[in-house]
Amino acid sequence: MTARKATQRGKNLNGLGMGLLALLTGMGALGAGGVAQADEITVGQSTSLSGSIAQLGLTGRRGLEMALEKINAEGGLLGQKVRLVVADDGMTPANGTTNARQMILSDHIKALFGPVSSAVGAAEETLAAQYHVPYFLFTANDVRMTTQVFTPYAFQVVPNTVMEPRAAARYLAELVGKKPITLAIITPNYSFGRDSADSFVAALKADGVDVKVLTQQFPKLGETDYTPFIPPLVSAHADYTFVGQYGGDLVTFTKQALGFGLFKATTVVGQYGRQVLTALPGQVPAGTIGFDRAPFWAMEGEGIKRFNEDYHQRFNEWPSAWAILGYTAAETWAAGVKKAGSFDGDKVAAALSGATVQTMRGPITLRACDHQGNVAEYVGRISAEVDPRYGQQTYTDVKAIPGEETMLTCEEAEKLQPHH
Amino acid sequence: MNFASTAIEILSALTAAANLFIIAAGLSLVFGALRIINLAHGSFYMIGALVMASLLGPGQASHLFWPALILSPLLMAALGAVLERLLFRRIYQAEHLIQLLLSYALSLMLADLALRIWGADSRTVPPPSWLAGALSVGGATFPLYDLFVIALAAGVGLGLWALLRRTRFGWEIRAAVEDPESLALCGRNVPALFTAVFALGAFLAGLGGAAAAPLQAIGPGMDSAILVSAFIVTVIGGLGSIAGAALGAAVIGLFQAVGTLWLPTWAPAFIFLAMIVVLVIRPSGLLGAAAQGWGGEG
Amino acid sequence: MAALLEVEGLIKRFGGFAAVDGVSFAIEEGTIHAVIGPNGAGKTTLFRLLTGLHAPSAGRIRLAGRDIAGLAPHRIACLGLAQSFQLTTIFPKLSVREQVEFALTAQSGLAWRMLAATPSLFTRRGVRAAAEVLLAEVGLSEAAERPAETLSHGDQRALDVALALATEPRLLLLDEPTAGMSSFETERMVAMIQRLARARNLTVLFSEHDMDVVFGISDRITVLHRGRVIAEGDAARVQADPEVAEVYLGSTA
Amino acid sequence: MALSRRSTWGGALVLLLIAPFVLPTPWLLVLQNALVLGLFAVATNLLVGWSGLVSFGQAAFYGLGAYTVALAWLHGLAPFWLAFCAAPLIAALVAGLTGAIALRARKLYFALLTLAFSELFYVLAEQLYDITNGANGIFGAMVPDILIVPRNGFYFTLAIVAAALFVLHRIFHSPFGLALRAIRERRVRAEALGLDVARHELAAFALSGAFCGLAGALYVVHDQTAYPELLDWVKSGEPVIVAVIGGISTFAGPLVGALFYQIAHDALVTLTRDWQLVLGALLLLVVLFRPAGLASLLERKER
Repeated sequence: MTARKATQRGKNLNGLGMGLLALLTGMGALGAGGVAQADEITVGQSTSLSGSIAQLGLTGRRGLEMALEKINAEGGLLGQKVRLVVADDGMTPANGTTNARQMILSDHIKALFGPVSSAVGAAEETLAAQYHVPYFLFTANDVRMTTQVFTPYAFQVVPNTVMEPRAAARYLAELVGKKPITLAIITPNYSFGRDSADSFVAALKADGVDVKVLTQQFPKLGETDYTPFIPPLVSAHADYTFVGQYGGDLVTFTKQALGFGLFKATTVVGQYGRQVLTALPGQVPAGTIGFDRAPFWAMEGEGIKRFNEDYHQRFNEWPSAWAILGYTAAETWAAGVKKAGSFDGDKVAAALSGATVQTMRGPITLRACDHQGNVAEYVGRISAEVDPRYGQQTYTDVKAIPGEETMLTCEEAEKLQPHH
Repeated sequence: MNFASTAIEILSALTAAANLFIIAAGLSLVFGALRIINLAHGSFYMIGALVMASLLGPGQASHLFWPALILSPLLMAALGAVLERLLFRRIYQAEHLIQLLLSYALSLMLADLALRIWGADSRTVPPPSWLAGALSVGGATFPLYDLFVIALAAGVGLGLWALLRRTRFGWEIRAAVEDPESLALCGRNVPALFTAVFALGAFLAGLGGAAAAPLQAIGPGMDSAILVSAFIVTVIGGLGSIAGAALGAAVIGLFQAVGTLWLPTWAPAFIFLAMIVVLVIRPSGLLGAAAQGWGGEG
Repeated sequence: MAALLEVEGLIKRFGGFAAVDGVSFAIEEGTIHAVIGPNGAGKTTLFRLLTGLHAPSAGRIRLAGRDIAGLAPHRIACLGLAQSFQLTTIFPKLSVREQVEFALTAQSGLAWRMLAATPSLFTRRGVRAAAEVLLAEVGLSEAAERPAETLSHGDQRALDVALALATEPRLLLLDEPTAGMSSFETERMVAMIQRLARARNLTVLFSEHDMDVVFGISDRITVLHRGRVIAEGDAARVQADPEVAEVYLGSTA
Repeated sequence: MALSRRSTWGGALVLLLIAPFVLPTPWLLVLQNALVLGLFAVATNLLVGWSGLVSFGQAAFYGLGAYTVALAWLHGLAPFWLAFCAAPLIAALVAGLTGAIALRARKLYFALLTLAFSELFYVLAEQLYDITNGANGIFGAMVPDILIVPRNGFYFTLAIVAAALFVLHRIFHSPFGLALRAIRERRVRAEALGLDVARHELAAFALSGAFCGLAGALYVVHDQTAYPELLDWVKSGEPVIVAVIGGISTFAGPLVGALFYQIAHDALVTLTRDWQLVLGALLLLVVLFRPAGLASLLERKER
């Protein structure tokens, strides 16, 4: 080691030491702040607020906020005001768990509300259970979260990846009767997509439909060019084509499929929710079969109607399914707290397991075996005209398929759950 | 699969290739003349598409399609010129790593700014009404707009060829590609030339984005998705070669289509394998001359 | 005395153009041998062929009887041929000592030692002492700890020669060792080459533009023109050669 | 001088050792993550900064390390500790094989080849659905309970990172490290002096791969997940960026860059949605005005 070099490196390293010291002090100071006030408790939401699915996270957050505001306006929960802390997971599991840890350990959240992506959700669910924090899933809906990675702290108040395609299948089965049909399938290449397709086919068969799958395509999630996938679907000339894409992917797919005449060759079955129908104003061919987890315009009941008006007044747009589901997720947790008479995670989870809670959309039962809520899925046929009130197409002949009819049996679910 | 749908498959592969060519040509041109790998190229593409959507407005006024298709790339050219003057100009002499990171930093900032301005929603742009229809080929249909994109790419290719071979500007670009010093020696205004080339590159990226707008949902993430594809195309064809960009785009387009048909799951892997094989066998791409500096010894 | 280096019918073509076109010559051990010729005569290409940076299109190169044509540069270096380059090619950011020590060990396998600290290992193995000696020989002892990029041009060339010497070559190639030097630096460099050649019983092959240097120190001179040898011999003979006179008068008079 | 050097490292180590008693848990986890990134960055800099081989594919080996641990758990192939030890070895092996191909090209084309390999591995991780769970990634109790406790996880990470950095530091100052720096500065001359440059470069590539793989295995300790994005080019860019921010010409530069980057990131994302804008601006300022990195800034201040 030469003298000069040593001096240089020494200085560098001094820099490193000094920098570290400054960082540690800074972090200590930052960590000391942000402590919750005495008469207030916090709940957390880690979700996707940026990137291609941000719209789902953002509107879900609005629903959650509106529910908590209502609770606070009515005097809070057990005499305490509820504050929501939110963080962006950028759609990666790592960010999700980092966020969740931060919220649990520094914000001392009493409940965690789940993300858009199922991969993030599964990672967070494991973590929430480690810290005994109740975890509510209302957008990510992978059935694995109530089966393979089930924990007693997790509750799913959204139709899961088995229920949703089964509902669509039930609708289709009633439409075709016992006639044999042919089917083409395109779904994104990850567990959500593959599960949806499998469940859809299995449910059709279970309902006595003689179904023959002609072709199956698995583009990657977030694909921007579906054109290589569409001609095989067109030339298959299947009676029905099940599309597992959602959000922006479904918009892109639909635009490209329209150009290639797919909608003329087959009847498409897909998740045509509010976001997709507004991005494609009046462009989805009438008669296409759409399904939606919570279409505001189709849901019955005073509570939901009032919510729609409030939401519209406040944001000058109609609520997405995610907003409605976010609202009910918060209501579910609040009902659990009231029933338990405590914010304690173990007590709230125990109180909610097997309970029936009242929400604005009516009662939801969270059955004890897997904590899946018996929420309905809405299926219908896309209308010919844009509804002038809502600025989008709606469904005709819409049916709410009750959760009880589409859920896995407790036996099936428990067989998949981990055994401790 | 019957003949008609094979034809459709090939045509749609050509559409994808055509759009990729427009973008990759810009990337390649900038590399050829300026020796800069511009990682912000995808940002010009995305913003070009977003500007297109904004110009047509929420009412999706398709009669504004043609003016917007010209205006949007011009705005990108202006943005490119400004960025070249302010930033890129300072680092032509720097290490290549520094040049790469400058453009990467820029792409991060542009992505964030775009998110701020346009939000995270998906948007769509309708094609002009007379291109909205479809062509019938033996029972299968093919969108007319896709044919327009193929024609546009052919036009861009011819235009670039004419520009490079038949004009003084083109002669100077080629001189810059071959020997930048000699250009300065014979009294040309090299800085102005570089600004012009960079602006032209941004124009092509913007044009690619504007032309692709009616084909897909427009929103965040478009930039990095196209960047990787454009890169592969450029590298396979040979960095700095316009004809190479065309060849690379055709190769990738066909690879994607054939791969999707035969082994759909592995189509994305094929493309990277193709890139590795080409680089190992012909290190400077199919039609590329060995790049000075970047490829040579130092 | 036997020839240390024998070149026979060496040809290097680039496309259709032959930069080196059938060159043959031999260098006796312990002599100082110059290659001269006008610009474009093929000197640089010849040197690149000898050091393995180019593979010859045809012909043979024998170093101490062993054919080295087409071998990788580091293999040729290991066989005892070292080069100092026309454009100074030192390691600018390394200190003078570091690079001499590196050069001393580059072919020894010591460069594979990953966990030993350089200074102590080199002290133990005598590398450090060898570096001191070498630096003293080229007059750089004072500058040992400086990054090489801070040296004067003359010192950088001296360092370049030191790097070449560190590999203990049997044949040292110097590509225009005095190019760009002041007359004072040139004198110093010439003196150093002569001293080193004598002290180490070194064989030197060099190319040079400065005719005073060439005729001053060369035992033997080979004249290249357009890739061919047009004359060879000692200084007196080459100076008397009419073809050489024509080539040089035509280009430099 | 040697004493001052040692005392600075020692001081930094002491600060890190007391961190679990000073820092609230969330920040402890941030620091743990920063250490992992630091190791990843120094290991990448073994190529970029020491040897002048700009690789945009080191995430391939980082992700491979993470997947080794996660897959061993998912398929019950090996206990955690064995998988953890195997991760750097497997990464080194694969790095050796890909390096043998990538190193045939130089400079930009080398960078592009490494990038292509990284993307190829990314696609494989995403498409080998039955083995890797595809885009969902792997999550679950793949790490022993004892390491889940934040303080234990932190100390484990600190111990491994410190040991790895010690070894890397030895390598940096070894004849091998000197040879790599000589290669970076003038490859042709190093070869003319008789150095077998190609084999040294390959060794450097495998070595870098091993330490990247180790960092990837440590990432799993931190987050208990492995997913395809760990292997893609954006992830590959991260260690290069933090190394440049910190300074690639020194040993400690990438480490400083990583600590700065990770901590700034985690502090800023809670304050602003525009983290990308801030990072972009920072990177822009560094490349324009401080291409030698932030470490050089600290150094200058002290003069």
